[in-house]
Amino acid sequence: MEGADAWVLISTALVLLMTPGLALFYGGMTRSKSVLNMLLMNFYCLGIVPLLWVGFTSSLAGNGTGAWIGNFDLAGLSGLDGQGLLFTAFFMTFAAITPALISGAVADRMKFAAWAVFVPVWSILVYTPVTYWVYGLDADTGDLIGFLGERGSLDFAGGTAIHINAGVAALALVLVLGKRKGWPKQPMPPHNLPLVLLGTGLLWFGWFGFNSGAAPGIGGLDLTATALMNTFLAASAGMVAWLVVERLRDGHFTILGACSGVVAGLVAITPAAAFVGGLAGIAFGVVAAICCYFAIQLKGRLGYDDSLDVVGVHMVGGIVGGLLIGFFADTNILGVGDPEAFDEGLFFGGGADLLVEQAFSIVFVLIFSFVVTFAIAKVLDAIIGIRIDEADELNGLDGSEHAESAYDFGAAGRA
Amino acid sequence: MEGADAWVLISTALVLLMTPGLALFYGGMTRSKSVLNMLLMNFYCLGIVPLLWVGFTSSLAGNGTGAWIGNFDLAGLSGLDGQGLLFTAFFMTFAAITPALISGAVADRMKFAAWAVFVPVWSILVYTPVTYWVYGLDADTGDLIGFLGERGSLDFAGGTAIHINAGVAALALVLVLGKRKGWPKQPMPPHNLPLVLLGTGLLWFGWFGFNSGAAPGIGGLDLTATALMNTFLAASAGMVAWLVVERLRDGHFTILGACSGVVAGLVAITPAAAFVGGLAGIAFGVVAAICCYFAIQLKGRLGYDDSLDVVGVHMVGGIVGGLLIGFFADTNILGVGDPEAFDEGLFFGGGADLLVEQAFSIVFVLIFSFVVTFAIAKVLDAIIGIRIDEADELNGLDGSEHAESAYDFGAAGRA
Amino acid sequence: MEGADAWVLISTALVLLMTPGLALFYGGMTRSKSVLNMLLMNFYCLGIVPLLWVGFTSSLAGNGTGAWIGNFDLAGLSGLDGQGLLFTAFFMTFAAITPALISGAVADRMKFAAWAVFVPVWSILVYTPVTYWVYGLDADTGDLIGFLGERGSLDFAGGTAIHINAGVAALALVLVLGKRKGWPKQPMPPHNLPLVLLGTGLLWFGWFGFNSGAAPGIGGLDLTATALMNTFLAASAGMVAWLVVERLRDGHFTILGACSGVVAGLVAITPAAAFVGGLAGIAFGVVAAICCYFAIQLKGRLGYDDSLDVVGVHMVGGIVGGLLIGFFADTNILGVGDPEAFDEGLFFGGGADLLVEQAFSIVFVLIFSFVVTFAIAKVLDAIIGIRIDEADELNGLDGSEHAESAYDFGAAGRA
Amino acid sequence: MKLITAIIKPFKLDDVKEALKGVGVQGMTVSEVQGFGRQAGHTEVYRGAEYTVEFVPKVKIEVVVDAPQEMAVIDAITGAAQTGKIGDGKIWVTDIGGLIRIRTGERDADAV
Amino acid sequence: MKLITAIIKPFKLDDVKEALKGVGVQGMTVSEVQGFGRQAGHTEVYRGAEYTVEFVPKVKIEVVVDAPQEMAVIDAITGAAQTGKIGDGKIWVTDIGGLIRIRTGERDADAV
Amino acid sequence: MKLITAIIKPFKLDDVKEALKGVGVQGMTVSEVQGFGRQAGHTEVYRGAEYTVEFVPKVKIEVVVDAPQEMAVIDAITGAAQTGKIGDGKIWVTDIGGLIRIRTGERDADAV
Ligand SMILES: Nc1ncnc2c1ncn2[C@@H]1O[C@H](COP(=O)(O)OP(=O)(O)O)[C@@H](O)[C@H]1O
Ligand SMILES: Nc1ncnc2c1ncn2[C@@H]1O[C@H](COP(=O)(O)OP(=O)(O)O)[C@@H](O)[C@H]1O
Ligand SMILES: Nc1ncnc2c1ncn2[C@@H]1O[C@H](COP(=O)(O)OP(=O)(O)O)[C@@H](O)[C@H]1O
Repeated sequence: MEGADAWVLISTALVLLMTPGLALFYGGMTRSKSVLNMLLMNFYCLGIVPLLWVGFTSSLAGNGTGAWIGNFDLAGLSGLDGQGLLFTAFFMTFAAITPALISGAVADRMKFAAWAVFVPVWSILVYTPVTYWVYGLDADTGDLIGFLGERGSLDFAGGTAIHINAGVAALALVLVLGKRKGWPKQPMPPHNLPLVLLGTGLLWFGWFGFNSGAAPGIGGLDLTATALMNTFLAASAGMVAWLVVERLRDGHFTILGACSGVVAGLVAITPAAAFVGGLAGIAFGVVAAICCYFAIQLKGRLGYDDSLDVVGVHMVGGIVGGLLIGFFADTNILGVGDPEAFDEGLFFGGGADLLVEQAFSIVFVLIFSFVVTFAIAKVLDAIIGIRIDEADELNGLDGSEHAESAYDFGAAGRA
Repeated sequence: MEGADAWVLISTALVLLMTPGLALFYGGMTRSKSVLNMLLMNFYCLGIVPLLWVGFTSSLAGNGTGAWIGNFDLAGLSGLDGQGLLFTAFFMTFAAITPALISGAVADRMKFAAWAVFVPVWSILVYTPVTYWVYGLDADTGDLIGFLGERGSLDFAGGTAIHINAGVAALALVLVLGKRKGWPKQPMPPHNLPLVLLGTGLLWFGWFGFNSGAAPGIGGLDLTATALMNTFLAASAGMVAWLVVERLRDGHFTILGACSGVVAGLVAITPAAAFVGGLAGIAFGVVAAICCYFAIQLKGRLGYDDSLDVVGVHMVGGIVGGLLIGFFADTNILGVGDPEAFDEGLFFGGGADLLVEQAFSIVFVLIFSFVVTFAIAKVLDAIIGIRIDEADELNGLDGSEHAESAYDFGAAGRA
Repeated sequence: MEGADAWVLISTALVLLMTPGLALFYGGMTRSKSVLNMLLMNFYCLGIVPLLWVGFTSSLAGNGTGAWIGNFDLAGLSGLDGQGLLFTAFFMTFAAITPALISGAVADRMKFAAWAVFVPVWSILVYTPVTYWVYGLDADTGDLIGFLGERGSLDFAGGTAIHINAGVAALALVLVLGKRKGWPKQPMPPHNLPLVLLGTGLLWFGWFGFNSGAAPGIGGLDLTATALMNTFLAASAGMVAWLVVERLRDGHFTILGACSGVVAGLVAITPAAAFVGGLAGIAFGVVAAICCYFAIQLKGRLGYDDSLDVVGVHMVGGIVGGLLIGFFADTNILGVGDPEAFDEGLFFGGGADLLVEQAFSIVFVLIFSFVVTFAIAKVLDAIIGIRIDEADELNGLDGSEHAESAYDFGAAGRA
Repeated sequence: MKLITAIIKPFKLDDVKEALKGVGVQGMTVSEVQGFGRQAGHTEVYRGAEYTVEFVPKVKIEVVVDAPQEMAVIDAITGAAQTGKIGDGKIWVTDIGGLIRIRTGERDADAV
Repeated sequence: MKLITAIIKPFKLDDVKEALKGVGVQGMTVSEVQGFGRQAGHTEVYRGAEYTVEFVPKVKIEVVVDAPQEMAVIDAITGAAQTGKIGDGKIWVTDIGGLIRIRTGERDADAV
Repeated sequence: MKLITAIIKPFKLDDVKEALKGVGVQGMTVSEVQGFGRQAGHTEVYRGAEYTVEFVPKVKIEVVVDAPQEMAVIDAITGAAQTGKIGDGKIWVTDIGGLIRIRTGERDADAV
């Protein structure tokens, strides 16, 4: 077994842990009466999506002969060798966390039964084709054949395919779902910020696997180290930048701000981790943190209730990262060294071509994901209803949807 | 250093983390007045068991010349090379977590001093011989020589040796210990379900190391990937199956149900991880979740207070997994490919032999572990008493046994 | 990619996770009104220190031509190959956690703005030179050239450079900062002990990477397994020893005691992980736990408010470990085998030379770090003030410094 | 002086607080309580075991006012806390013998 | 009308609730409190530092009843909450000037 | 008998408890409450959104004493809880019709 295999194995475990990490990150931000609902919306994705993935979506999303969608040749794990099986497991964790990202936007008001249906449907109708467009490989040659990947836009670990895709889907879903009762008048502060910090720590930890797990097979240790360092620096710089911005604007350094900055930086570097080098990760973190901070302020003005800022952080952070590739992509970085490997960015003599291509793929995915998600939500709403009763919303979803209470600290037990 | 070595190293860390993970999984389920007691019962196992393990139980459990128990040749870490030392550390984490599994059954009422003695005694008298029977190797040839392993029953990562063993020991212990005051009339709901989710996430994460950490040396990347994929699928399928069953029976999807299903699936796949392939992991998860769900309902009827369902999940899940091997074992899976490697299961043309052998080893361990654990508990009870005072039980063990409080959220401090 | 590279990669992730782990470990021990402040003091170090590290402190701390400080040749990540980049990332996690260690001493009363400045200044003026003295390499030959390392004192993973350094800095800082209002009269018990257990679990998990991440390049699998086993045993033995001591002295086994013992053992084995073998790790754990237990009792008598016992655990544990090397260092351990590799300890025929050298380097760092930290604190206090207002301290720093509340469990929301 | 105690639904606290401000109340004391009454509790299920939770989260408000304000305060609370559904809660009034402002030692009406 | 306030041991809440139902009480309000009294608190130890916690967790029950029911309610509570050990708690009774059901505006006996 | 209720700043609880012991009080009941009054609340900011928290954490103390002790208790509380800054809290006194010790059934002065 190669060292590279060991790194993919552990990366699979690392990215798996990101979904519980995300659950805690989001769960800590909800109100205490609906935290279990948030945890289950996330955790459920680790249940249902893998079953689809080994069933057929992995095959459809990864391997084919055309530009638009893969085939069923690898369905049911058929015909895979050890590497193939390992990478199927590795990317299974990505498929699972992507719909989980959406959940933060619909906190505190979505019927769980509707979510239970939404996730597999969305995974099949949106995640699978978008992933193929970006990463689909020719079943024979192994070359990129999905139409976005083939045109030359770059997305290393899932900026467009995952963060933008989930972020804009979140927007579509909340537009159908509506606002939480009382929002934005009523304060709805996080109920457990230590959980948010814990979730952020687990996300950062896992993100090393997310962004560099696939690198050894492409560029060996050099590229893996590059991807890891980029990831690290973007997170650190994102944290510091957010802290500075909020201190200047709101007068305080906050733990929620630090965590948000880390996630914004990580989102932005995701598509770029193996295409930029040197200290570029810092630029990604700083720009993403600033843009996401201001993007979040928009929801109040535009009037959509993106409860935990999935749009503001994942969609916007993903767009920032995708576009910055158009400036910073550099074939001279450690681990690449082949000037033909990909187009270079504006700052490295590549002209605007890559930037245009990045913008094209981003816009394409924004539109596709928004439209299809909106349609799914509308259909679900018509058939089973996606919004819970007002009384249940006021009392909290944990009791009404799940017949559980998150916490019971009282000496009197249930009294 | 090989990639395989790196994977065993990290697997050691992964399985180590499972004990704190288990502590939180169990701790979140207790009442808030006894959570620290539960945490310490678990964590303590990571303190005391390793000292025994490097002292002599590792040697006794692993290496010998007879069918029943090993020798002291490797006691005190003597004579080990790098691989030997590494595997001693790896399996040390297994030795530590096994008695910790038992703790969930005795929540909220056992004297900590009695537990402090029980753990090393049980580890020596029960865990060590059972492990030798299943995994003991001939000191000269390196072949399986423990009598269960040698007869041909299969247990890859510890279904019989760990989960069934601990599960039935839990049953014996609670029969001696008695019920919690007020059980089952008084509701005793979990006090902190986000902790349960966190614990489950850490367990799942660590279980990848648990089930596939030893695979590279046996079947390289192929077998490792097989074991990892099986583990992943059993967990996912267990979650979904449990959610479906409880929705049908109780009307709700719950976070505790999702977590329970994950653990049930993981327990069941543990013995089978390197003996089954394809989509079999899904079958293990589904069957285990259904069986464990119904097994748990029995305790009310049979009247034993297995507080956090160690019997219902670990014993039953272990039995399910052990027996399913008799159906699904397949030497054609990725990473094996040698038709002589082990007996095949009923579904793969192997006849009923393996199934019988599995049942034999399960029953043997059930009886041995039950009897010896019961005897240990009785003796301990006679000498130092294993049950705390009624008043202390009502006030909670954290105060009376540990002189601590788990939480203090009040503005008035200790007021 | 080598297995060794995979292990360094994952070790980087492991040590990264230690900072959130430390944040939770400390955060659980503060009062609930200041937990976010504690979390942010820690987490912030993962933001700011990496930016300095890739900027220039990594270069200054690691590579040079003289005995006292490195040069700027590798500043800005220039000129690094894959291994160089990877190790820069790996050691970046060490640089980040070191000032974070200090934070526990100043809990509940330090201005965050002052901390925000203190961390980078301390990192540059104290951490960077001390690290160079211990680990600085000759830019040409790659030999140890920093004056402490070159003299022959041993510090494998950061006992002197990290734990003693941070521990004594904590002492200097609290002497300038003063005591918490009401200390020691007013009880200030931990507000969330499950968080402390979780933090300890994450620290232990990460510490495997901390102590053995750099070992493969030096002594391959053998030395890595040695370092891992030492780490494991010191933690286990530290836990058991602390539990025994507190049971004898205070009458109870406590979860805080178990966690403290683990950390004490881990601190003590840190400098020694690759220099001792066999069962020596147990000795380190036991001695460290006993010494730290009693050292903590001193603060009440000496009257300095080291709130979460950074001095008592990290400084004292580091000194214990550093000195024990003078007894236990052994060139015959698995993974070394070269009698010239380093001086042997008293118990292994090496005479007192090593012990003296260890003492020298410890005293040198104690004095340097204390003096410079004291000066930094005094200057900061004069310029911006390091202590918050009394009213803010009474109300808690989370509100006054960060405009956040850690928890909101109430049904009435913010009511 | 009168002590007016109200038990209300938690999500009505903000409205009641504003209504009380509206009638000139300058201070009040609030706590989280559990109520038992006509309003049904709910059922929880843990691993198949069903429990009935008979208590419902409520908020208790205590306001001390000068006697003549009693009716205005009661009306303000009733108006703001009413949803018309079972469980809206209760108000009761107690005579108190005196009120003191700790800060100044002022008494009764001056202390409000 | 009478407001009956009882401070009891937390684990007795269920029994007291049932006893109150038994004498026809249809509503009550419960909260978690800390009691100080003859019953000793306990000691906690953190890293060798010992603290005495003088407060003991208690549950407070408030029931408003029509005056004639007073004795029945007191007896029900006393009967159910008594363990005979120190710390069983107290009951006290206050006259209240009026009770209002927020939902309907009903008053006094009708509002119970 | 008198029920004396005091709302104080949380960090003053210890001092008040000692002061009450000092005047011979042998029991009291304490709870965490939120106060609204002249003392300003504070502002919280989450991702740039600012909220005003108008409630301030307070501690409520309830002491039942024999009528003659009323003034001593009030003075003890006032003395210990006073910081002179806004928000020190209130004390109010209610007549109670009777006190019972659950353990023994003792009444009134004997039950204290
Ligand atoms: N007799 C009572 N004494 C004290 N509190 C009561 C009493 N009856 C009801 N309550 C409180 O009022 C709340 C609402 O009462 P409930 O009977 O559910 O509805 P409603 O007030 O609409 O009739 C209860 O949850 C409880 O807190
Ligand atoms: N004078 C008092 N005023 C208010 N509450 C009291 C008073 N005395 C006791 N209590 C409450 O009653 C509880 C039980 O009192 P305690 O003296 O411990 O036992 P007992 O009631 O058996 O004499 C105390 O914890 C406290 O909550
Ligand atoms: N009218 C009132 N009724 C009940 N509680 C009150 C009333 N006024 C104030 N309080 C309580 O007293 C606390 C202190 O009151 P505040 O007006 O802030 O300061 P001060 O008592 O110094 O004038 C409040 O937080 C609240 O808990």
